[in-house]
Amino acid sequence: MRTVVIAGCGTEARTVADEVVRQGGRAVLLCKEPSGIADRPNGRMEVKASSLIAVRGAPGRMTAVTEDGDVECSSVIVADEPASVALMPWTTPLRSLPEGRGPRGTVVLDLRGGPDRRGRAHALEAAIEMLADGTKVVVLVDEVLAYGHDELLYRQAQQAGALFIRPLAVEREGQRMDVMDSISGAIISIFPDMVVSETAVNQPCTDRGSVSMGPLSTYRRGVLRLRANLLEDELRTEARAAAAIALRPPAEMPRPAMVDEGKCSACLTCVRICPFRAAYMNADGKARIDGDRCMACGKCAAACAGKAIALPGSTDTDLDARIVAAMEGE
Amino acid sequence: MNKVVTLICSAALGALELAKENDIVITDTAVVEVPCSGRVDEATILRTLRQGAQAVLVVGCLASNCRFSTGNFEAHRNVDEAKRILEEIGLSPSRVEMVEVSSAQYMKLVEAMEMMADRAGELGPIRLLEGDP
Amino acid sequence: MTDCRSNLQRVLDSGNFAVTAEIGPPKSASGEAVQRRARLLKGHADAFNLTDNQTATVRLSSMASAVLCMQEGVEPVLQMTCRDRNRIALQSDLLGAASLGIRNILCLSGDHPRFGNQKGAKGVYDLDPVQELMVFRMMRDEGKVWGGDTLEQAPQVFLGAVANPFADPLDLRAVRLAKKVDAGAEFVQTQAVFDLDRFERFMKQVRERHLDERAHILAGVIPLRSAGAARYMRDRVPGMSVPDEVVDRMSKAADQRDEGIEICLETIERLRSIEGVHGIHIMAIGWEDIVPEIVDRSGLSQRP
Amino acid sequence: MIIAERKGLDRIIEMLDGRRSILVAGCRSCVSVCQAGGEREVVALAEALRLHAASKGMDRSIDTVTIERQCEKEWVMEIAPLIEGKDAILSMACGVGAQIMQQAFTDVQVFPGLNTEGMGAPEVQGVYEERCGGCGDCVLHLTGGICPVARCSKSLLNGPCGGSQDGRCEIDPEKPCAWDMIYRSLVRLGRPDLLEINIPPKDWSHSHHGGPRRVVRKRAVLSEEEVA
Repeated sequence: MRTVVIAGCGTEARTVADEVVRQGGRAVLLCKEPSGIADRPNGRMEVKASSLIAVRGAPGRMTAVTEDGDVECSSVIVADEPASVALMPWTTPLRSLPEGRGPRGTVVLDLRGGPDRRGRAHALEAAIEMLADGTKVVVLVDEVLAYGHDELLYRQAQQAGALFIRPLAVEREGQRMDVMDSISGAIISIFPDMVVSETAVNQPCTDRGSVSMGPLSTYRRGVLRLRANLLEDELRTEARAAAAIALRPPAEMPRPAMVDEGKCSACLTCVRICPFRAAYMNADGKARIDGDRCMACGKCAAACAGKAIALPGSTDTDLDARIVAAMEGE
Repeated sequence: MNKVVTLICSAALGALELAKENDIVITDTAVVEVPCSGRVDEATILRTLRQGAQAVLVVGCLASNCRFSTGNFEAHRNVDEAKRILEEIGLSPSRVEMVEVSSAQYMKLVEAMEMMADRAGELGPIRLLEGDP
Repeated sequence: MTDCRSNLQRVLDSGNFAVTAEIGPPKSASGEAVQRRARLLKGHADAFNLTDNQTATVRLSSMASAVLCMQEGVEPVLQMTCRDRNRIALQSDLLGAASLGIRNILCLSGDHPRFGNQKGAKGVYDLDPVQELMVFRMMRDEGKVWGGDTLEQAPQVFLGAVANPFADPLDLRAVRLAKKVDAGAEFVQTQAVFDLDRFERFMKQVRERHLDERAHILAGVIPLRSAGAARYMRDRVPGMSVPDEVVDRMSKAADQRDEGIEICLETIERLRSIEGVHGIHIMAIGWEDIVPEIVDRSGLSQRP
Repeated sequence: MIIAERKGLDRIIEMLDGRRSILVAGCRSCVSVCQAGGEREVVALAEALRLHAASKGMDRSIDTVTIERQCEKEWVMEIAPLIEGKDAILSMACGVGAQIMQQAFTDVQVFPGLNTEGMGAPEVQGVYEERCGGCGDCVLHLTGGICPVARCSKSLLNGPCGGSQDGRCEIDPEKPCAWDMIYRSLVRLGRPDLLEINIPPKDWSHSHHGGPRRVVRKRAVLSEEEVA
């Protein structure tokens, strides 16, 4: 029987925990205030009053590191409220922006560092509606990445009176927000009644996981993510899908890329380009590839400035041999 | 001896199987599988030409749904680099090309292979020192 | 000591509204063109700038042109950029200029070699214009070269600087002018004024720092010959601010040349009313023969 | 780090004209990081040269090596056995490495494969920008941590000049105006007063203008006895 660790206390976590049990797995629910959740009599569901710190290992043989001890499991589902460590603690997540009826007074829409195109369009449409209601709207942007439909939105928002600022720095003092405009260097003080921001950084994975890496997927193989505040029926289907994927037997493991530390110049290229965040710098400042995350695509082997990374089975010599053989073959 | 080498990523290989199922015969092009098109760097392309290939085709997945999400961008940059190098040493950059297919677009792949075969025919072999025909 | 002040200094210090203009030395070994223009413009301005390899393009040197002007009885303003000479050459050329009777010296950084016909040249930039003023003032007031060696005779010069109120960041422009005045600038010629609102904002900051009491500020003007010239200046000349209204007026005008002069005269009229502006500097490089008409029609032809 | 850029291959081929046996020597230090002369570049260049030689029917052998740090005699001497029989060494290190290589192997001509562009840092991966002018008398404390010598096209110490517009340098809209950045940085650091002081003429004798520099770190210099 496979064990799935589920992090979170909300209805999402409990729904997916039940689903895991229903589909024949064993669920370990990590939840700080386990009020009202009884352990299942047949021991198939256990509740631990602690929270998830880290995950190790590859699908099928993972370890969920929690505040009080490790839990061996075959996969992990993260179902707690998305860690919306917002820029300002009291910001309102973009998703829950009130439709049209913003507060009277001033709203700051902080779109720096994300959201993705969809989120940006949603924010601008809300801004236009709020402006129509007489709310004053200030939009903070990194750069105006707009083309086609979005461009119209930006112009509409501007014509409706939104003030766009590309801030160099934003400081907060109590109710006052000082924004230094990057063009003129002037400091603009705003007293917002609401600050709306979206911390969903431009993830290649859509909310429902990456289209190529499978639904509910995250960067970490074997770790799935269930979105928060879903509607009733949406939650049921997502929970069912999450449990099914979590309980599926793990695919065979690709052989990860290997780093020759003697050749590594610590130039960080591999760390930057790895789509799976598998490359990182170890304590002695040399690159290392995390075997659990590496999907063996070989990008780092090609890009490494010092040719320090080799992908077993696809090294330069392997490729040469295959090329020569293929050319002489057919 | 095959005139064209096709370095094809494992996902796009499906398109090749589909072509074979539709009994399309692929002539005088050698197919080499790589884990992802992003694995192909400029040196590999140049070495392939030096092994006697007259043209090299790199096949990657469609831009948005590469199984490894950004492999084909790396491949594009490396193919462009190889083309620049060929130009600088006086050889025709059109000997190297990249194409993106989904595993369903077998016709697009076959056409690309035929195009490269034509180019190989036109450009002829690179006058090679060892075993130059 | 004879009154060794320059005519420009005399005009400015006596509170008159000064007029200076510019003569662009030719790309030629013959000084004839400079002398012809000097004869043409004599009496129409208090002093004439001789540009120093403008836009980093090789031309007859500013020093030689200055001497040629003096031979025609016309007072020059010698321009000395930091681009082409290190501090040894700058100080030695100052002594040379003073020995030849040149009094007005304009310190400026000089256009970067990339703009001119010597793009591969190594710009010197040993000093920057503020430092150039510090060095020249020390030579005049303390009779010493930079570093302390004494001169037998100190050069008697009237030191000038340039200012561009239309470059960014705006708040830094008055600060930088203050630095130049602290370093010894006695007169200042600004970039050409088309955007009067921005110029007035600049002058407000200048007055707040009382710079207009410590240095004479001459506002620059350029008569536009055509709408094309206006567009070129707006779009291609860095640090130049030409409002769209000016470009529109020029393109709609029946006779663009007259409209250009008209705009120039209106600008001069407004500039004369701005507190702290002690004169105008007419930059009509390549159209020098229009200067007399502009000076006359703006009522400034009676030079003191 | 030191930033460098590979010369055009046509230039390299021209330089190596007539040479039969070439060693391409890379460096694992700065030029690896700025993707100019690391092992990947060395391998790609060697392949390009071999392909070129093959296409021209030239009888030429090209070997490769990548040295830990080409500006260190001991590391360079490690490859002495590879120099045997070579009539050219193409150094893919910065100008320093190429010179140490020539100093170590005086009878084989060393050719520079890279153009060194100064001391700088990546703006983003693949884009390297000059940051330090090596003037030997640092003024960063006066300019909010932005070097006017290296990053202002006219190295003004009392900038900006009249050509700065929208934070851009007059000579190239791609280049930010150093003094515009200095102004912002000093405002952010709460030191706009530094913009008001006149920085006097700089003593350039500490820079290259005072002659090639020689830094002596006394604590590290071994005495005769120790070396003998």
